[in-house]
Amino acid sequence: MRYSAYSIFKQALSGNRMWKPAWREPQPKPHYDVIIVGGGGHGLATAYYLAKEFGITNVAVLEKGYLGSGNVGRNTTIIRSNYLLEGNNPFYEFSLKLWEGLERDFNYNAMVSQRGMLNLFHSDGQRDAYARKGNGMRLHGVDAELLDREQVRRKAPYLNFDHARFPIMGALYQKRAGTVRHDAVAWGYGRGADARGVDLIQHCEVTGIRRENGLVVGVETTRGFIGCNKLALAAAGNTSTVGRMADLELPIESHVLQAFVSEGLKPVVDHVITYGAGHFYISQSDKGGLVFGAEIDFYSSYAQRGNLATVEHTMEEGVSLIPGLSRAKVLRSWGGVMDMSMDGSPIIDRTPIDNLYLNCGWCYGGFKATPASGFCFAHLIAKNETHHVSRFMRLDRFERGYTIDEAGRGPQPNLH
Amino acid sequence: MSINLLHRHVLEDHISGFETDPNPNHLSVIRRPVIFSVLAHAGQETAVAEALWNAEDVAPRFCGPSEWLAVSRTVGAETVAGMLSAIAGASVVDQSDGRALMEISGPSVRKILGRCVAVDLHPEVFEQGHSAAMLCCHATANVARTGADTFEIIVPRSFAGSVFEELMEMGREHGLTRGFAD
Amino acid sequence: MASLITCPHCGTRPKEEFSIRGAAAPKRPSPTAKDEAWHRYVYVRDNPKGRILEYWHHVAGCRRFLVVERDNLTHEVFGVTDAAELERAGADE
Amino acid sequence: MTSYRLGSGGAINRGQSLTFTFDGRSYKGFDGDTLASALLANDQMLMARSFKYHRPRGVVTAGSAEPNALMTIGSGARAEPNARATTVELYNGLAAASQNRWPSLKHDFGAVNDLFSPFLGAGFYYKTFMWPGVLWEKLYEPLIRRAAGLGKATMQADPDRYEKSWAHCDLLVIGAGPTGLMAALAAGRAGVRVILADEGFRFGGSLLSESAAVGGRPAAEFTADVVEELASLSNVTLMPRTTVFGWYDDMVFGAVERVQKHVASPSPDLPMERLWRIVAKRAILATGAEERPLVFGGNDKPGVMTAGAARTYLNRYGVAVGGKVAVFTNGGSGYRTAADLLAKGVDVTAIIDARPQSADPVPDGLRIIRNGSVIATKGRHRIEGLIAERSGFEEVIGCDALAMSGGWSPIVHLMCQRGAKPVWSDEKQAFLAPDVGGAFVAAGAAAGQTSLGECLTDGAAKAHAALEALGRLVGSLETPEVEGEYDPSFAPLWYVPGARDKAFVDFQNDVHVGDLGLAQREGFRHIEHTKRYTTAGMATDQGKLGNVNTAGIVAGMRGVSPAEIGTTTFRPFYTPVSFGALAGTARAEHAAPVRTSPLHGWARKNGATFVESGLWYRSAWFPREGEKTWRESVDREVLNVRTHAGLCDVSTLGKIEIFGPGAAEFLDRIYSNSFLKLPVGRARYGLMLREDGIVFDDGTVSRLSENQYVMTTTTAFAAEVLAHLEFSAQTFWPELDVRFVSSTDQWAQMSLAGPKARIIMSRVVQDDISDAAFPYLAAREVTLRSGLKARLFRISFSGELAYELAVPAGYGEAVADAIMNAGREEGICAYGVEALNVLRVEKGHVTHSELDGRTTADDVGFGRMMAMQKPDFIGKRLSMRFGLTAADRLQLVGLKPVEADKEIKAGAHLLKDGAKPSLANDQGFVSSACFSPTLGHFIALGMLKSGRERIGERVMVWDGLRGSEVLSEVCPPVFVDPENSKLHL
Repeated sequence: MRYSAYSIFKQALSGNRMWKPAWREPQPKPHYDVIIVGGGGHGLATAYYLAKEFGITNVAVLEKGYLGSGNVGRNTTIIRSNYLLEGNNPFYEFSLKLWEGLERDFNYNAMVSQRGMLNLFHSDGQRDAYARKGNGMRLHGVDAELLDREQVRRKAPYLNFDHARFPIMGALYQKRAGTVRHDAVAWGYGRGADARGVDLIQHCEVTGIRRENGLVVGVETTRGFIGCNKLALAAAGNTSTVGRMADLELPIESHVLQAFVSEGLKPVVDHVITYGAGHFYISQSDKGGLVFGAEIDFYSSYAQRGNLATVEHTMEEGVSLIPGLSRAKVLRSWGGVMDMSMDGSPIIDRTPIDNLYLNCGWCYGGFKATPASGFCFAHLIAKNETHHVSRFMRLDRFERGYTIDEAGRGPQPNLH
Repeated sequence: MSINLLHRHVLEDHISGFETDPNPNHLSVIRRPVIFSVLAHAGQETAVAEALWNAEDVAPRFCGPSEWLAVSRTVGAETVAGMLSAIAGASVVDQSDGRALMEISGPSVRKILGRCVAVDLHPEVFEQGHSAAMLCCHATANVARTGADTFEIIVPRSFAGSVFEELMEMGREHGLTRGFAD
Repeated sequence: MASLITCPHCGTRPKEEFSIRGAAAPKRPSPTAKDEAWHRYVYVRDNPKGRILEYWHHVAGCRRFLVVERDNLTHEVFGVTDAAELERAGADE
Repeated sequence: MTSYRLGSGGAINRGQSLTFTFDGRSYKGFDGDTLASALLANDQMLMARSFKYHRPRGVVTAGSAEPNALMTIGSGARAEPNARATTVELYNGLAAASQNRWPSLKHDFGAVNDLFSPFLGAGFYYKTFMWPGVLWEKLYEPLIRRAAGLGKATMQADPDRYEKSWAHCDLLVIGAGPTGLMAALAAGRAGVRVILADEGFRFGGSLLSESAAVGGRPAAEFTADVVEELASLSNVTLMPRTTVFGWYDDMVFGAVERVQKHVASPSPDLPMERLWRIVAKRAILATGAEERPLVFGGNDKPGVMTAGAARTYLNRYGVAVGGKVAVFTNGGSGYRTAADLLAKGVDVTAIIDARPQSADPVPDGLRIIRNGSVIATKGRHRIEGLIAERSGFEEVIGCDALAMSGGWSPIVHLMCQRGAKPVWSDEKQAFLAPDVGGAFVAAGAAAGQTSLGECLTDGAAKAHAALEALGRLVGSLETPEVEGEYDPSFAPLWYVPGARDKAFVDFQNDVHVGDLGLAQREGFRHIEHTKRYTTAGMATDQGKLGNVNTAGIVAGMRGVSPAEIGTTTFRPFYTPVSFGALAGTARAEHAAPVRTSPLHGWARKNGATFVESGLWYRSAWFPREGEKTWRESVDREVLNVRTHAGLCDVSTLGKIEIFGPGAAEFLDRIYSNSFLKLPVGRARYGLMLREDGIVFDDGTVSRLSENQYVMTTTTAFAAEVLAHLEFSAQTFWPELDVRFVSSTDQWAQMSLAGPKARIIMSRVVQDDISDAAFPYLAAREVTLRSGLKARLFRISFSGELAYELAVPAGYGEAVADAIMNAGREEGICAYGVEALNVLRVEKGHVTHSELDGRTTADDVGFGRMMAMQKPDFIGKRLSMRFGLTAADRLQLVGLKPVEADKEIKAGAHLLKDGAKPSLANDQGFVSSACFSPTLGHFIALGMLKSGRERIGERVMVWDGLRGSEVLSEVCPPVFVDPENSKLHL
């Protein structure tokens, strides 16, 4: 069923009673060409592109909860491509380009809003680091501007310019960065994949990976054994758990990142803003809630909830950056499980098992990567060859000494 | 060239000229305390601790399993240094200039400190004579209970201004006053 | 756990006093161990869901590294031990 | 304007009249009123507009679950948006304003949305606004954003103070209603440390609205007695106006105390709000139960509210919610409210009871319509009547308020914040608190108890259980008798069929039954999908009123039990908490502690401009009269150091004292270069790696005696290096006898650099510091001419003859003054970190601009320093990986512009001369750049692919970001004195 202004008009006249389900609720078939483990953003995007770009439609997405129940429905909705390193920059730019055409591509309004992002800097050293990043972006044709303090003030006059412990000196600005309505991304990809024949199977947890002669032949699930030719893992925070079923040794540690939303407020924050003297970042949703977060809680966790100290720290940074927030109220906090990798960058690669494919290590940056991750992963699965923009995201880069350490913090996952 | 060097307290600018008569809740800053780090070497922890606790004119403050601060307000640094270096198995570092020592006392002291430290200071939990390293006003401090309503707070010199200001801020409700004490 | 840790030296303390280093299960290999062992030590994490060992550094307290045994799903803490003591005990075995 | 205030009664102080305004109009209320009760008393039923359809709304509740009556309180920097009028304590001068309406609350243009509602059903926006693409950002999104939000954030700095505090107790009782009071009393009498917290400004909870007698006296009297006794117990802390908003791990509860929100002129010595972190051994949840609205057509009209709310306004505030009140109920609550209204002389037009029969006592003359339902309401800004339906017959009943009761839901929010889900009970027709272990238990209505007597008993019983677990049980508490109890039972009724208008589930977000149906039809069947698709439960009340109804209705649509549908996830905060309270004092200039150097005063005296450096403020440069730009000052300082001498504060460098027979071996394993043979009295530069072979930090180590060293670190990495040493000593090599402690704060450390440095230093130091007696890299204790002991190091960052002198911090200023005096004739100047940076770039010394966490020792030219013959050092093994030793890595080089007047900036990238700007042609970047006054042109350090092989090559320094291209020559990184002759003067 195609969505349009006309369809809304027509349906309204019949009391909105004729809308069709966004997706089927199929029983699992005994065998698929490809099984994707994980019905989050990346898994659904992978299925969508497998079907749409590579013509592989005999695909099942297995999700242990409901579709989009992981981080795609639990993030701060930011999209951007302001990365420093060659291993990341072209990949995220590819992703941003896909975002730009996504809604008409999958006929679902995910409210891609390119409202611009300000990465504030507060010292000469930070300015130099941002200049290096911005120049790297420009070399790849990505939009980047270096704003001085007054230019930042014109864009966001409510920031703390006059009484800051760490004064704002300027910002790296990416105009094409912005936000997307997160749930809609999962739903749009899911609906698009379903329409192309992909089986989206909810409440189906993978409990084992069956191998014969060194190859995967299928998965054991809470809904029985399902066979496949190729198995693709997109299990995010649960990557290690699923990977262990195939004896994978992974450079992943699961951590919890909290995020927050305020009560609905009339629009005040028109951009995505990151605080350079801390980890705070904020934007305002189209419903009016301020959506924000800061750093992870630092300990390994599979619990989707965080601790109060981190909550307080986030608010301290928020009020330090935007003094006018003080009297606004925070409505809700939540926590997502992050698959933190050992260099802060993701993995899209084959594994030691020939027909087992791996997509993980998104840390807390997975949402913006969703389209490119799905596209590149589908490319890898379909053609058995790496898409060029994800060519650095190899599993063996750690052993070989080619880590993609965007933050320069070394092999301690909670520092990335 | 003979030079007579003036010693300057880190809180000089924060306090001088602002002193008033002390209220019941009062923060006093000790001008020249003697403070040494005492480190016990492997296997000497118990012996060093014992020697410290038996030492005269010195109050030991617990930092960690093999580390203490030896504090004295009565004798000079050289006397303390001499005494401490006599302890077998210990290494000592003079930190008298590296730490600021404050004493906060009064009927509301626990309410005020509740806003500064996370540790339960109830007298049955944090007894008189007890000391520990803890976060106090966003800085690492050593806090000791030196009386029923009296606590000693030792903070690194560079943080002293911030901690002092925060303590005073947290004491506003209870009329906390401040001043130097020699 | 996420709120309070009972330090064997200092007593019960808030999370803010600690800096979390990471998994305590990987052990530094001998200088002559194979490359693979070094790679695994530095980069591979078992990352189980459930009971784990983790290094917590009591930076605002005794400055000791503590090994916290805890459940990373329920956040229940089973024990907190001084890392050096654990290391020495392990060496004695 | 009719007054709805009754002549007597209520827990208000009629002797104290208060004046307040709403939308600019002045009203009067009493001390003890909430804003909502005062507005109701003044016939102001219309209080707000809903979010999506802008429908007129009044209050639905009398408490913190209120979805409708949100207002902005105060103005200017003190304006607080989205305050619930039902919980705002009235004070003199309070100014409230309605929200989300234009031009006025009565005439709101946005209400046109209601007409278009068939097109604006759940999720409509996902299906449209896609064509043409360009219009989304230009037209559609701005339109949507204009409709966003309710209140307006002030966006001015908050003039008030905030505080945080910790509290510790044996038992925390959350909620001071009948259950909580009894629990606190039982525990208080036993002598344990009790905290009793309640979100309201007066303790008593439902007892304050109670018409039944307790313990033989009016409920209010009983309450006052209990509160008085509790207040007299020193082991009990009473915390009114305190909302426990979150339950965190290890029995830590987050709570916010509204210290001065109710005060007309706040005291500057008190915070506006105070955040509490309460550490409790045990806790009792005594938060009561929420009355459920009935879901019927037109159930959102102003004047339609829960029966309990109507009763609270009546009994607690002495306000009749209408002159003619109708009641629609599925249980005893409606009867109780009707009886209380009648007793106070308020006309009750009818009780429409959804049940075919009940045993509830019927007040004389009251009309009961059994088996009836309400299918529509009349009126616009206030209900004027309703259409009741029974067995197919309809009847219009006039009323100006409608009290509804759909049963009760225990308030279990806090207990479900840590993963446990509430449990459906068929018997209670409600979701009950899960079992979360014995330390935290629900009691009273929160535990599904329904009568007042049961709540009183349960409160005491749960406290006894807690006391027993604490080992502090003494005696038992007698529970008082309740006279005039009502039957609190109810029959399930999730949705009233036959609705003529929208039947709302989520009032604020305008989610009605039709939306829930649409979500089911479209496949958004999981309750989380339903929520996210329809936005039910996502408003500021987080579904406190609506979520259970949503579950019940969806269950009905699907023909399953609500148990199967379950609830969405409960998460903090129970009610919204201000950013200000959570941030506390850490804001503005106090966002982080300030660390001050012992030479701060000296620098200030010498006119320094300061710059933040981590938590420190460091002196950046020392402008002199006539100098117009920072560059002029810095150039002068650099040249002065190169030609005469300068004094710089380096106290912020980390300093670590290291002791023990194992120290030498320890340092040898920590650093990549060799340390075993460092002689006593000497310093050595050292490079620390991370275990992955990347450079971690650099610094110096000086051996002061056989088993005593002092290490310096960079300012930025001081804390991390100390932690790294501790980690290594404690977990890798506990067998080494080495001890260390930071002495950063003990020393004022200053660098005296320049050709005149020795002459000047010798005027201050007694010891012989001739080159022979104190050569380059000498390090030892010296005595100043004043007799003060100090440490002297002959180390240099600038490349000049230089000393670092460390003196006890308290003497820092005096010694620095003395050095300046001693050097006056030699032309000494003070110099700051900017000049220091220029000096080090000229000398090719690296900092964390080059050591950015991705560089190896070899990358920056220290490959040969690595003592690979050592059996072990941190980072040795992984530094040998292929990728870390590849020939095409970025290597440290110097860069100078071919045209001498061109400027190079850090952050520019390096391209081969003539190559097109592209990522493929990227050859590296400029890590540090500055104007070199010594050389008279800009110089830079850069990281260039295979850079060391490319000395003499020309590269393009490409700075597209700032629009410059500077052709530059690759040169060795040392620009000044490459043969180090000045170091050994």
